[in-house]
Amino acid sequence: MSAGNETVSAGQANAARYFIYAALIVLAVVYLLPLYVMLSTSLKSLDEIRGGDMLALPKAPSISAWVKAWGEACIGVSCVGIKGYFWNSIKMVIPAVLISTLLGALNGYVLTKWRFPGHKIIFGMMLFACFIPFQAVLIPMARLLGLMGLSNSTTGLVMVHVIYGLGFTTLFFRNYYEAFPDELVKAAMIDGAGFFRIFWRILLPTSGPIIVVTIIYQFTNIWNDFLFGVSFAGGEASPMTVALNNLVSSSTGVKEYNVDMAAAIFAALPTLFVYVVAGRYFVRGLMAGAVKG
Amino acid sequence: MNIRMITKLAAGAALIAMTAGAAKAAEQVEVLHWWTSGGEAAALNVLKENLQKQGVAWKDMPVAGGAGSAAMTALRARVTAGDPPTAVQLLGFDLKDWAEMGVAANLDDLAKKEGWDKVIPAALQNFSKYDGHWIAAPVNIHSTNWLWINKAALDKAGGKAPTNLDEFLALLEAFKGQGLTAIAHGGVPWQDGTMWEAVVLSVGGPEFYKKAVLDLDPAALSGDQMKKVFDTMSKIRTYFDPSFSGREWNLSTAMVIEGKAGMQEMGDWSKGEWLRANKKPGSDFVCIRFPGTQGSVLFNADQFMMFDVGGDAEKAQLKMASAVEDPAFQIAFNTVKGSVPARTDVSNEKFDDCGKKGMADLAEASSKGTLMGSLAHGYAQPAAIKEAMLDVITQHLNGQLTTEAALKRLPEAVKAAK
Amino acid sequence: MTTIEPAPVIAPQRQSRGFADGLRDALPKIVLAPSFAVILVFVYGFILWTVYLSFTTSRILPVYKWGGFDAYYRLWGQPNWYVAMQNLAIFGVLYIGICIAIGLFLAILMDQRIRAEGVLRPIFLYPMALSFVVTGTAWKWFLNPGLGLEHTMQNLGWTSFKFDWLVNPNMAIYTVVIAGVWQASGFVMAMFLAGLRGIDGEIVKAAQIDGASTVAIYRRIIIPLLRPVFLSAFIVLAHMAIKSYDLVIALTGGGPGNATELPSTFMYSYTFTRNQMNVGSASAVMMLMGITAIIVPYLYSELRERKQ
Amino acid sequence: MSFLEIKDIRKKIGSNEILKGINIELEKGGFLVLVGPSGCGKSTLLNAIAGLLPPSSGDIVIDGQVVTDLHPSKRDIAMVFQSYALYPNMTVEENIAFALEMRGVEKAQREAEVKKVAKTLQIEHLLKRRPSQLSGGQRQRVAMGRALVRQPRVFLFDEPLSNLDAKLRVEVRAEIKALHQNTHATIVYVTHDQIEAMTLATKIVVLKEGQVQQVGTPAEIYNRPANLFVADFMGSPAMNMLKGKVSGGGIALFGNDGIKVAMPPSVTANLPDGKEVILGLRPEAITDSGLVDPKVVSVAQIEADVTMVEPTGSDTFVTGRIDGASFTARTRADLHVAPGQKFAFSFNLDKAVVFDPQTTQRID
Repeated sequence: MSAGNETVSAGQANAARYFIYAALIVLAVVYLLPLYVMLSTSLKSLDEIRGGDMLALPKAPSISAWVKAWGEACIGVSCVGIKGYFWNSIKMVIPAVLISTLLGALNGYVLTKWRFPGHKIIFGMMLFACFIPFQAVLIPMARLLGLMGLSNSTTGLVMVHVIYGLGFTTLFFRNYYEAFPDELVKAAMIDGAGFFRIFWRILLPTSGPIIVVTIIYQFTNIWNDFLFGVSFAGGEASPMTVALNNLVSSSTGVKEYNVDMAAAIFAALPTLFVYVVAGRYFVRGLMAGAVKG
Repeated sequence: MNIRMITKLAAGAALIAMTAGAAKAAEQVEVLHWWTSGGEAAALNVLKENLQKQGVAWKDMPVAGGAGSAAMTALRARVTAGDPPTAVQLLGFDLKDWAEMGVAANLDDLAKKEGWDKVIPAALQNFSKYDGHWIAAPVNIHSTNWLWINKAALDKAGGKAPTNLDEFLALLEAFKGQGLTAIAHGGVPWQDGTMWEAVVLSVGGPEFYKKAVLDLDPAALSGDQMKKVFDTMSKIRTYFDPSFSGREWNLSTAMVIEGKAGMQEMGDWSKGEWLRANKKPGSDFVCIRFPGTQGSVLFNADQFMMFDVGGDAEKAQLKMASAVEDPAFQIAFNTVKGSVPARTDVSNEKFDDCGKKGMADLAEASSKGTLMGSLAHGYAQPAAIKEAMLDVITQHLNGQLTTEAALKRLPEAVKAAK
Repeated sequence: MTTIEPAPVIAPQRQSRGFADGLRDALPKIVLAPSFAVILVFVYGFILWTVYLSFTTSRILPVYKWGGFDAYYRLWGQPNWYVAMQNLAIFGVLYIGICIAIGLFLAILMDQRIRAEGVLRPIFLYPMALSFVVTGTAWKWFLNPGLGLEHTMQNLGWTSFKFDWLVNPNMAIYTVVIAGVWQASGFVMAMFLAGLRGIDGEIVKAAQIDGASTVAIYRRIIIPLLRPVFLSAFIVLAHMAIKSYDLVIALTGGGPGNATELPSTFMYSYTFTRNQMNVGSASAVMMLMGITAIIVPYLYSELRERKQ
Repeated sequence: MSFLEIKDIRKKIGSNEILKGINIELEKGGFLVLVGPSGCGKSTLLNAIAGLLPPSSGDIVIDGQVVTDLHPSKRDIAMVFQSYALYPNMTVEENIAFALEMRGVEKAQREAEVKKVAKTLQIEHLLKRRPSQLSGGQRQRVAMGRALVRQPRVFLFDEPLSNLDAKLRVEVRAEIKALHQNTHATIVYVTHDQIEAMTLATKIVVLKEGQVQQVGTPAEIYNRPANLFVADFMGSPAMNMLKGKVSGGGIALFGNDGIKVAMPPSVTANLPDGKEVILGLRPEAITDSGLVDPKVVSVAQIEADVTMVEPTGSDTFVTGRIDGASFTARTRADLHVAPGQKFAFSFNLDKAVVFDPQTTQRID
């Protein structure tokens, strides 16, 4: 809804609008500052960074830091930039997001349309899983991954992300399907569709908004994860965040801030892209159920 | 995107993920370390190439951040999983702690063959051996009680390097008079600790350091000498610039290099920054032991602890251990890193003046028994006690604790962490 | 959970009629079972394991030697732990409060038929997309008195401008709040925006006809209607506050001194760098108890409500 | 033999018994309407027939086959839902063809069947649209098409007209009626609207609180309601319920000193004098004298105060009052009467039914 202003005089209304726009623009600038600092720093030379003002525009913008971050910077003993780790992250994030989303959708489907005694307790327990601090599970997780032969592998990492994403994805889909008319499921049953057919043909195709929310949420979390990445997939299989950390927080040596910033922006690009492109659907998807909590 | 396509993608992606893991080469070493920056990584690359010449592949597992704290998390995960890396960069008491868990390899045969017992300082052997058996190959020896002074600023202040605390404080005042940040410092617990231990050594000498820091004598930890240490720290604190908190050490070094600050108390790794800025020891900067600590060395050595990997991997592991102790590598690595070789039988001709001084100091301290482990870097106390002491030191330096409270808190914290 | 189960949408048949029918009836449970089993093991199993570990003498790695309540005595004997708890209280209250206030304010502004909504929305949302591994450095610069805002303002001629919270032990926790709010308030805005868009326009029209001013409409009608969103936002923010780790590490590393230590950083450092795994586990148990105290009543009321 | 038999169906949810032993039979080609107020269990019963909600006990028999334990898809039934339950992600064509597709019908044949049904329902031009692009009436037709295309043994309708506006409701109602007459399909239809029940059914079942109140043809239900509940529920405006006492072959209405009306002997023959009864009289049986059928035997002329006049166009409903008791009369539209006047009403007592106020049952 939108508040109208029929009761307010035109002059007052205009003043209010100016205030709204002014407030929004000021806040937008504040929100953008860190990104601006990263971007402008990545385009500056090291000398300019050391001597100059953080907020000043680059005097002679250069993308050399970007080139270096992508293909030349040293992460450990190999100096091939972060591009390889970028693909590592992609390889990890895509299966992890898709699998956890699909499982969440199925769980939500069962928990709303095929209820059985105790479904609430099960849902409650799955929801509580969202809140476990990840630092507390590292060691036992490592042990189990070792027993399964998945230690230090992308597969293991994917599994970890799927497990700890399940609570959230189940929550999202359950709330969404709660509002989905039961009659449609009944109709499909009478039409002769079984459990999976109803899911594939009726529910999933109408789950667009919540799929978008879930994918954005999962993608962001998994892409940005550092703790699991550093613990369960070291070395060449490292995800982007681990490589970025290796680059920016090396304990000794000259700090190439422009390269660090460029690498950081590379690391942020996919999630930024997802938010900018899908932001509209995000709000819509939240409307469609997730907000109900 | 239709649903079938998503399923196919998911299946495909899962498949890729499956195949992406595993696949170990015949002879390889997997090395967990936090030397990720240019200079260090280049130094390590020498080792990698040496091993490759012997047909041993190098699987790199760098984990930077927090002076190895992220690396320690990764290590725990790997060891818990029953899949430890071949070799791990470790410091001080962490070596003992890990060896205690029964996960260390035994390097005795190699050490005997190559005579490590004779060439590696005894104080260091304490950490490279567990229960009388070699478990680690030391790479280098850093020492932490150094002071790095900008030569131009020093000349302006009279040109004489300080040799005791009073001269040091006078020099601070002089630098302040020049409009400089008198001493560049980064407010991070380990840096605070590095300065603190140098002050302890300076105030009380090696005996006091041993008593207070190594033996944790409660009387020493709260006595008059310790009061002087904390008072001195408070005094030095007044010469910091306002934005010291959380600053990386190399940024502080840069301040000294650029002449914005007068000096820096830091380990010998900071020399690398000077060299990379094309500055010469003696003409552009002065390296001295922290005033009042000449003759003693607080050391911090990087070691590759070898984990019990068993079977074929062991052969590659021994090759690596041997390559680490190769004098040529020791020279190549340490000239870049700023440290001195872990072996005492290495020629010093490739080293610069500061390096030569470091090697001489080390030999002297080693023979006099004043080569002692650095607290801030885990060579004096196990992690729990070290961190507990750093808590007190850093809180005091940041004004959260008064000197009196710090003196009371220090022995308590030590006791609680034991 | 004591109330009656509602009528299931589609309940299993009365009796099983052969394998195929039986399989079909059990299918939903079979589909749910792996997820639930995984949660049982990897969440609840691990919680039990952590609880057990807190009663052992574990230091560098888990050992299973009984240590009684030693770890808890150590934990509650740590000044650091009190600092961490106090900081969490300050951080939690401010972070949740300010995020909700700014999020609601932004959402209300954005809901006034703003022309550039498509541009503004991602600007407010994007911080949520970025990890502090990425933005930490920028924030550190920005807040650093020698490099950031203070420096810039002084360069611009406002020489008396002072903003040294980052390095001031008494104020550093507030810089963590600032960065945290920056990250999460856009997300809260999105939640409120969704809530606002879901409100029946007729209610607002009715209020206008009743002569309510815009402010009154928001204060008396719309904001009360958003109650469920407040609750959701509170839960999301509370769990982020308790889990906040990257934020502190990237910004202050827990310093200056230990001025910005939080339970999450405390737990991590005791478990992984201070080799006191039992104390770390004990702190994890405390955190879990705190989370339980917040979440379980919420879950309970939420799930009960739907029963009608 | 009956085509559809509902045998002693009970349904308990928790401690709450929703259906308390329902027995109904329906012949092939019959149109059964389940009617009753909300919460009477009619939808639960329909769901039980569909197999969507298994009964706690009892059996459902279709064409001699016990289907109680069969999956809904195997009962060969089709259902039209109140909300139509059209799959929002499919076009009209796909919606109608979905059940055939699930049953493995060839694509070509599917298309032919869909065309045929679309033609019958005159929705051929809508086949490529999605449900969200249709009006309420169009959706309703599609929902029926989806049921029709299957040619099932039994059609189930769950309040299919309740989401339509008044005019459309009448139209679609007529279409359903025509459809039934043309196809001779067996239909079970749930509604709370008694007009739908009257117009459509060959057999009406009135339900209340999980129990059958009366089963019968629309005429039986309307003219000879089994009890006060049925009498009150069926018909609009509702049947007038006038308290009275048996008195010498007639009934004294409107209190002790009220008016005594003569009744057909069949009605009061077996009742003792002084017995309290309730006299049920439909509004159309109370009218102005000009409208009384000359063949009627028992007529009473009663003067009453007019309290309200409601013209509907075709008729005018007049509310009269005597001694505190009100009744509604259905009179000619051109009758000139205004509130406050006195008016002489003709009570057609041939149409009267008598109920026992204690048992609420009709007295024959």
